[in-house]
Amino acid sequence: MKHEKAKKFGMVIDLDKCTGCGTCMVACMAENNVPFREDDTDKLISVAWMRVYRLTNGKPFPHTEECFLPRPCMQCEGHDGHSPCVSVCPATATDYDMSTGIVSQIYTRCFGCRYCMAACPYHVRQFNWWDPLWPEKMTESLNPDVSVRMRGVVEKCSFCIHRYQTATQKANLEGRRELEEDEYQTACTQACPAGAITFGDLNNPGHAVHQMVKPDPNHGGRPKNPKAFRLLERLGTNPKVYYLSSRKWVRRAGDNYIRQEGSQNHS
Amino acid sequence: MGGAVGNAFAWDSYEACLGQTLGDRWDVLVEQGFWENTDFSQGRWADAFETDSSKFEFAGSQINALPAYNPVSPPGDESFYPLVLVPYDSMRLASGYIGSPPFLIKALEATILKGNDVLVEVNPATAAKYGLKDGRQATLSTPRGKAVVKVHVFDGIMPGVIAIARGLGHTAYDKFLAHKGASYNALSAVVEDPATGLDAAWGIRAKLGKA
Amino acid sequence: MFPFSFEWIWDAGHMVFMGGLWYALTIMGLGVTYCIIKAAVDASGENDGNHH
Amino acid sequence: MDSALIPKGVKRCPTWQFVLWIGAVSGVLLWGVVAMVLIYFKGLNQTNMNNAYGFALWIWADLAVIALGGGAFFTGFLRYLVGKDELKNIVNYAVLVGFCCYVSALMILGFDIGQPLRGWFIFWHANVHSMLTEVAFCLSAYLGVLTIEYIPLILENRQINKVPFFHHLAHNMHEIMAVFAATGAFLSFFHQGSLGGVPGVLFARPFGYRTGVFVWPWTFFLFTWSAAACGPCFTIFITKLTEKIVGKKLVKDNVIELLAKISGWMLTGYIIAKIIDTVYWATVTAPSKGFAFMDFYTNNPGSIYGIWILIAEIGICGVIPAAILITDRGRKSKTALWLAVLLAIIGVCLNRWVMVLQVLAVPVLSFESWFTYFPSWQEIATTILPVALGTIVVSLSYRYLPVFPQERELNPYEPAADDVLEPETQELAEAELKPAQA
Repeated sequence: MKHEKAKKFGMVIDLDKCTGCGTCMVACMAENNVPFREDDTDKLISVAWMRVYRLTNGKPFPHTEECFLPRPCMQCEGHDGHSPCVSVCPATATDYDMSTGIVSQIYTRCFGCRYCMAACPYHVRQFNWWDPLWPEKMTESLNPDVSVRMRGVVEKCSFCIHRYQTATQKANLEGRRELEEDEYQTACTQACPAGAITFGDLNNPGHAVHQMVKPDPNHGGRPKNPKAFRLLERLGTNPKVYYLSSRKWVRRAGDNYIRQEGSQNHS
Repeated sequence: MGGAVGNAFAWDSYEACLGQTLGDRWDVLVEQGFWENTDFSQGRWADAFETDSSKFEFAGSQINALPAYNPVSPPGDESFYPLVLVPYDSMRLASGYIGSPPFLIKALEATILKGNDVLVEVNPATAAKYGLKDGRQATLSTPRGKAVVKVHVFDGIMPGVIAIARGLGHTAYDKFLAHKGASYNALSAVVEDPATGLDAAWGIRAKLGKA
Repeated sequence: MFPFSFEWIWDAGHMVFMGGLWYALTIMGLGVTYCIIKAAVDASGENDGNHH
Repeated sequence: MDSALIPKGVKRCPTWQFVLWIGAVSGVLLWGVVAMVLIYFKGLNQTNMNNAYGFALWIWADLAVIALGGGAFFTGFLRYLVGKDELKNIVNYAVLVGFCCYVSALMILGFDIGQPLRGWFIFWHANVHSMLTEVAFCLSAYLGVLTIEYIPLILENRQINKVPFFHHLAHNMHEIMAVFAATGAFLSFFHQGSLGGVPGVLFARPFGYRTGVFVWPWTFFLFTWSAAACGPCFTIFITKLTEKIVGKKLVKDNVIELLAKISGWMLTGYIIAKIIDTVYWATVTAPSKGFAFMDFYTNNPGSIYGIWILIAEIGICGVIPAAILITDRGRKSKTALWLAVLLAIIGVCLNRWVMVLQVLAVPVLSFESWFTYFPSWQEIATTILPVALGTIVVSLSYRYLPVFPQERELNPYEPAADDVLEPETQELAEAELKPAQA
């Protein structure tokens, strides 16, 4: 097994570069056949694998600052693949893939108990409250590589796993075992006009994501880069999505601190 | 470089040219990437313009071509419309006559559109003053018209100002866009700039009350 | 639920959990079966007695 | 009209009155059925749940009825395994109420899944590491046990018991009831516990998460314990309520007092454990995840989740009923006993509410705020539906089955002329009550 090192696909999102334009969301919806509703303004019942949050520093005018925070699935590793959502699924409809680090979701296996949604603190997992529908004619532009999901099941961001499968198959046909960094990229990464999203193998020191955050293998991949942070680091979910920000209040918004910890900043 | 240009050039390459002409400074540039002239001192701003104000002026006092500056106030009676409504562009909305596609409407933030109502940004101080609560419906009225909106209490907007996103309130297009929110255009009016005759004033006086 | 499901692994988790489950189900099944058979036997014995 | 079905020697209300009562309850049932049909055909968009509130009223109702139905396993455990013989006079009713509770729970679980036709996946593709799998398995198996415990009671109906096979079957099942009771206690321990494990294992939900031993969080044991403590209170409550409705005494005071006493001591132990757990969680577990204790109880709209909820759950609905039930005077006073069982029931329901809904209401991401939820009428109707169904089952059982062995003794009754026992059936009537007392 030594010759093929397990991969750990991860993402780095530079919040200093993110403009909140929403292109990542649109690219994701188009790539992954996310359904539409006439009124999709209640974000708690609408399906969107990628969601851009709008954060403010809470200071009064004119010292108010904003920051947009795109949130795909964190693909939590937890401890040894014990991610919050995977272990709770009663029907084995979701799995942590040790060879890629991606949390899968089997739509035809899910029977909609929503325990995984209760387990996920990032609201990544979303339920199909309605039958999936698309605007007229848009059904013709659905992506054939991604299955559509039926009413009553949970779905979530897959790091565009179908792209990985396609790229791997292509490489294998060409007699290669390993993928180049740019052969497998998620739709949101490629679409971001600001170049704020970087995607790659966190286990590969040659990949940009590894160089940007310098994950610490002794602390579950905690970033060594002081500008980098992960959402809710303290919960031990061990996500594979990292954020970069030069602003302290943004980094601090990534986690919860009790008052006594007031002035210190982690990492 | 080749041909006649190459022959006319006195150095072997452009780099050699730079090395020779810049002398010591070139070495510093190669090493540090920049070179700093320590002898340089900035001129005094006061001496920069030889005008009456010692500042940049579009027309000197000698010519006297421009009328005195008079601020143009937004249309509307301040005592009846205590606030000012201004439009802003959202990255996720097409703001012209071309409508946003369903993708954008779905990606739109919940702080801009909720149900069929557009949210207007209101400073917490303003909201407190007029008894407006975050997320609640309110009636926005200007001398030009009325609209039902929802309130988004937001620190980033100046007190006394209401901001509304451009690109909503369409009556055309599909069910994903039509009849959602309100349009700034339908609520605004223009004032003529007395000097140029051009449309002026960014914003219109407005009132925001509980619906 | 059964070893032939592809997600089945012969690990401690499955052995303890499924072991406990099948143990309980077996006891319940055997108990009910015993009661039914015994009741049938008792009832037929009684019927015979009534005949004579 | 239906006098041939009514147990010998007891008095029941006239048929018209009974039909009227069942009719009224059936009206409520029908309302629930309408909502159920809507939910099955239109999907879960008929509820007010959302992606933040994936678990809501139904899961709470599930956890609550199972806790209340805990009276069945614990009374059975005390009666058959510990040997508290007096409890034979209430165990039938405890089993009946428990049966209704578990039918309710499974029914609600049936509504609650997005793809009801795939419900069997939870068994077929079971993930043994999920608390919900354990819940589903133990719940279904235990409903089987309750059915086995309930069947002999049905077989003791005056007419059914005339069939020799059924008569013997009922007798035989009573004979080995201890085996079933033991299996039931085993299953109950695990499913009550795994229901506690459901929020307890959510390590990314700081309000619900608890440390524990091996794979079981502390809530696992607390849930089992509280069900064993409060379940019998519900049995007492329902018994007392039935007595009020039918207007006569059905169970002797010493039986009720014994159950109340055991329940009181269980509740005392539970509340002490719960307080220790809460203190440890508030001072060690939650702060390690970046949450101060009061973060969980402040800044929510309308203070729905204020600190009052903890005071109500542990203090008013925990310490007070425990204190009443462990004292002889408290148990003997009618008002105090009523108050204590009611508070204990509210307390355990509140605990389940908090452990399901507050877990999800608390914002975990620092830039989010509290989530609010109010159930839709469809959710409320489908939650009341099994209650109505349970009421009908209990009413029918009370009318036609010898549920209360002490009823005849407590209510001597001279049968009317047309109801005079024939000598032949008199014998059988005697026999039919024997198994229940065995």
